[in-house]
Amino acid sequence: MARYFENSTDDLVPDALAGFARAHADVVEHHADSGSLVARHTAAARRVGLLSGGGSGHEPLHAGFVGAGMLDAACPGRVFASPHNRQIYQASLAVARPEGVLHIVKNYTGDRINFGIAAERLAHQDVACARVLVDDDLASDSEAVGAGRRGTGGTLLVEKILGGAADTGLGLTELAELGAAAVRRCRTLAVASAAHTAPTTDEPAFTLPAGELEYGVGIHGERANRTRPQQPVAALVEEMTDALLAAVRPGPGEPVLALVNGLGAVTSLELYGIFGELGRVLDARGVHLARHLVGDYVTALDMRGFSLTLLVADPAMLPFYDAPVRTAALRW
Amino acid sequence: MARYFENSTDDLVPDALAGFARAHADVVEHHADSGSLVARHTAAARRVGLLSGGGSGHEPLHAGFVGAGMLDAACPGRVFASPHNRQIYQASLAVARPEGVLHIVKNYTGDRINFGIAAERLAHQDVACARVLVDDDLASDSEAVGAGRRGTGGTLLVEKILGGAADTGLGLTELAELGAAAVRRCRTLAVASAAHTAPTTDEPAFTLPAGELEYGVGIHGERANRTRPQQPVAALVEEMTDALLAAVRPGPGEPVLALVNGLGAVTSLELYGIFGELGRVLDARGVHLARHLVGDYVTALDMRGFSLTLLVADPAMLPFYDAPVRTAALRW
Amino acid sequence: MTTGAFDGRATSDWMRRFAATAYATEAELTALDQQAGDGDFGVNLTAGVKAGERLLDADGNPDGGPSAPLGSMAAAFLDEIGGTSGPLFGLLFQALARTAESAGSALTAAALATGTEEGLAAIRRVGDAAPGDKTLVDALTPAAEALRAAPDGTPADQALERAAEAAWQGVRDTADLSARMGRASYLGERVTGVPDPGAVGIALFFASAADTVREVAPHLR
Amino acid sequence: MTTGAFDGRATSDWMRRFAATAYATEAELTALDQQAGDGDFGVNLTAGVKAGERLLDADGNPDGGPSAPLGSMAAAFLDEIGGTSGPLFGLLFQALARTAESAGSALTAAALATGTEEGLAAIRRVGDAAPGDKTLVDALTPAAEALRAAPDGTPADQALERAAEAAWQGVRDTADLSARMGRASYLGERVTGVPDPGAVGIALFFASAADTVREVAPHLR
Ligand SMILES: Nc1ncnc2c1ncn2[C@@H]1O[C@H](COP(=O)(O)OP(=O)(O)O)[C@@H](O)[C@H]1O
Ligand SMILES: Nc1ncnc2c1ncn2[C@@H]1O[C@H](COP(=O)(O)OP(=O)(O)O)[C@@H](O)[C@H]1O
Ligand SMILES: [Mg+2]
Ligand SMILES: [Mg+2]
Ligand SMILES: [Mg+2]
Ligand SMILES: [Mg+2]
Repeated sequence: MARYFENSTDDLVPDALAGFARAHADVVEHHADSGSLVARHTAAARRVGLLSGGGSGHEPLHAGFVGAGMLDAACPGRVFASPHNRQIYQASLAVARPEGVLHIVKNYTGDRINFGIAAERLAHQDVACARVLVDDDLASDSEAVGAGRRGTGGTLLVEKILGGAADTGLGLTELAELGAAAVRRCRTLAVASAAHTAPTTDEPAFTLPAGELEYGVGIHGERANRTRPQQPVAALVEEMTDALLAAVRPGPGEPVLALVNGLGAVTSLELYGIFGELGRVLDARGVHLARHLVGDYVTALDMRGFSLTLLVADPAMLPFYDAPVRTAALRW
Repeated sequence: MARYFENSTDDLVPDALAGFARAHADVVEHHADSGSLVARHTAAARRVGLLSGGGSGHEPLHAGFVGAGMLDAACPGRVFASPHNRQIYQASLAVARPEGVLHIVKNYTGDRINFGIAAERLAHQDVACARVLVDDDLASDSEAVGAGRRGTGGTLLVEKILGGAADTGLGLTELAELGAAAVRRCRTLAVASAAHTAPTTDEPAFTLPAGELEYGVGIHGERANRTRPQQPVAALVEEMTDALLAAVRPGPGEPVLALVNGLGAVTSLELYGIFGELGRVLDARGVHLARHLVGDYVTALDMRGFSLTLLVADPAMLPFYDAPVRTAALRW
Repeated sequence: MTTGAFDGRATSDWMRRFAATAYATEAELTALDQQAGDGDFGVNLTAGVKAGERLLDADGNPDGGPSAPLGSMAAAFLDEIGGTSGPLFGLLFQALARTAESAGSALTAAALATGTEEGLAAIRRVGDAAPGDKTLVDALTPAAEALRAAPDGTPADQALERAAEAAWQGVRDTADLSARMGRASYLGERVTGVPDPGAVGIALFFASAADTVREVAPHLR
Repeated sequence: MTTGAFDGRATSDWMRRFAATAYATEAELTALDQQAGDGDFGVNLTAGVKAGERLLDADGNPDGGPSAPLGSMAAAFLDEIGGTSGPLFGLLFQALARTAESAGSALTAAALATGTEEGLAAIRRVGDAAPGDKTLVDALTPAAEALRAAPDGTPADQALERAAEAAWQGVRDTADLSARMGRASYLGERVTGVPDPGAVGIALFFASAADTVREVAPHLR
């Protein structure tokens, strides 16, 4: 408690949850038993409940995306730690629909295990459950990483598309397939120029030599697999964008959704400058930038960095993305 | 260019403006001549154009609040420096309505002079112009400060109320009086646990000993008039709230609008925890918390701090605040 | 009650004996997880069995059949215990509880085989570990195979004794492996030579059943 | 043309002479602002007069009356120059241009008095400085008073000469003051003894007019 404004390190998340629930009482309800946030309004046409969750520290993900048109519930764990399987299990029971519940899970061992156990328990109760595993991080796309690509910024786009789709009454299998297809068409790359402040030590989680950049960070303040000199943002964004394009390979005229995402402490000035560069590169490559978001959506506490996400939408996805949404952090 | 993602220090603001204009082309138009952002849609009933502006580095203020139901134009200066009077003059001509234009000005010498000169030039062109001077900062409320209280977080609330009021067709004098009344009923107090990164040096603008807090900061990274030990957030928020209540003195049952505002690098977890504490204190004092906003709205680049604003609404103000708004950073 | 099968009382005793074993070996388990993980396996396991005992006490009807005590352990481990191993043990207990329920008033060797196989399947679905990844799967897989291999009519306690032996062999084999899953995987070759603590926990579980029959419930022989 | 009043050519020459004076004193002005401010007053002033000269050149009709050259200077200082003093000087020029426009083909002493008063009023509205705050207001206020005090029919050049003298006295007085407004205010007592650079700029402006008549436009006498 020096850099952090909190009552104690242990209180940081529960106090935030309580405050969030009060601030957005029109949109979400705080289920104290499971420590989850549940949407107050959801489309009657939904046949499947949508649930996500994960460690805290990534706000507004996921609690900020609970509400009409998006998630039915979010289960926040402690900072950077998976929620308990019981949280997930209880919240799933609360939001399951006739065709069950879909779990949107970022690919981390702890999350996979706890969501997996919750799914086993739901099966035990004859509640149908399927999973969309989000593993969009390009930097961890390597044979050396046994756990597979991490789940990062793309989660937001996947959640929005699934929310729009669920509102049209799609079934569990269809939604799971749609989510998997969206993930396959989506990659994210992140960089940082300064670490987040570790809540336990109140110190930067790592120190970067002046003028250096972490290239390929995750959202838990972990270092990237390489450090390299900072460069003008035009060149940096061009390189990142080209790497993402090589991975998602949009076909001619295919609509691309882009997310320019702040990891916490980067300024709005920088994010919009980055978006400008991204737009220029996509224009130059003849890529159709169909939709975009610029802001802090999937953060790593107060890390000073940003991520770029590209998702190549198929014809069905765009209307789902465009469908109305009313959550704490996203509304249109 | 080490901590900052930019092409050069000089490019930071213009690049951000261009990116912002592209990102929000449905809401704003970039007037390159004056370097200002002008709303694409505004109520036909408006008889007065609303314009604000000031140094950059406070995003989303003001550009993020340009659009239907709020500002007609925003003039951003360089980082922490007033816009040029010509910017303000030209943008004022662009958005002036039959009854002229209202300038919403944060109280800083540079801003006062440049807005004042623009007003003189408008008078020269027979364009009616009035000013609402926002000086809501409680920390600078002292005889020793010749320049008077600074304009800070309350600006957002004043702009929203004036936007709603302008849409009902209020005249220039009525709006100026309404704005002045809103300012009188509004105070803000800000604290920081770490400085912003100065764009010119790429170093923290100042260093705070571990465990220390700046009590009473502004939004330009200036230090507060006192440094003191950090404390549990419940006690800190209670003290700040009581100081604000003593200044704005809500009458029994009077509706209070609250803004819990991040200065840049503070996490969403902390802001919601702070909001929870604020709610508890107001409840305990029998104050009617009628509306609230929690988020980064009036920032100081990547300063690690927050501000609390209380505004005691009179019966007319609440509907103006509630009126629909559609801007980059605020929409309902 | 089928001869040689576990009734409710025996199952309950099995669970309590497992708890006692966990307390007795906590320090050793901790030491193993300190070498191969983050050192909390001993705490996680004892916290789980303690919560399980509380639920067993609260249940209070030892003659209610073998499913209830297993269900108490499942609820305790699934609901109360964090970390990786807690809920995974819970899945094993949950599968055994379910089989016990279909089995009726007594758990046969065949039902134990089915329950263990289903628990193993759930653990593998959830944790994605294969045999050879140096996890508790390396003890549970041979245990399930041993149970299945028992000839029709083998008394449950004998089947469990063989399962425990097979599990201990699995534990010994994990010492030669480097970890691919879980926290130990970050340490790579550095954990070779250390057996996996979660696997030890599994072996202790089956061994406690054998002890139960020998010392606590000789009437079942 | 009223005898003793400034026509377009004389006004244009006044502006060019002010520009020449600014160039000649830039280093001194810079030094003053370095002691009492941030050191950019010299640059700001010369940048303003340079932009003004460009507009005067572009206008190219020196016989168009006295308002146009003042308007050129107003546009240059208001539109091109940042900082505090640039636009404040622009306001003075804008007020003088407006009075010149109503005055018609020639600026009388009375019209100069009105224009200067209006410029001063605008500067005070905008900058909120009062006499004694150690700003250019301390030179402009006595200058305006001297212009107004000139008896009816005083030739413009004589009136301006007295204005310049009064302004210089104002400049000398600022040296005794500590600053309350502008950047110098942060330095408090530390700037006592240093005259205010903006005030010097105002005195130079009026002095250039007197020079104009004496050297450049003797036909106006
Ligand atoms: N993916 C997995 N599948 C099955 N068992 C696993 C897996 N990962 C770890 N384990 C088991 O969990 C044990 C460690 O448990 P514990 O210390 O409670 O968890 P944590 O690693 O969260 O601290 C390991 O010894 C191993 O047997
Ligand atoms: N509030 C004010 N009103 C009138 N004149 C002022 C005011 N503040 C400063 N000045 C004048 O501006 C001069 C400094 O001008 P300049 O160096 O261009 O501005 P800056 O302070 O922005 O660097 C001062 O010498 C003073 O005469
Ligand atoms: Mg462990
Ligand atoms: Mg652990
Ligand atoms: Mg200066
Ligand atoms: Mg300056």
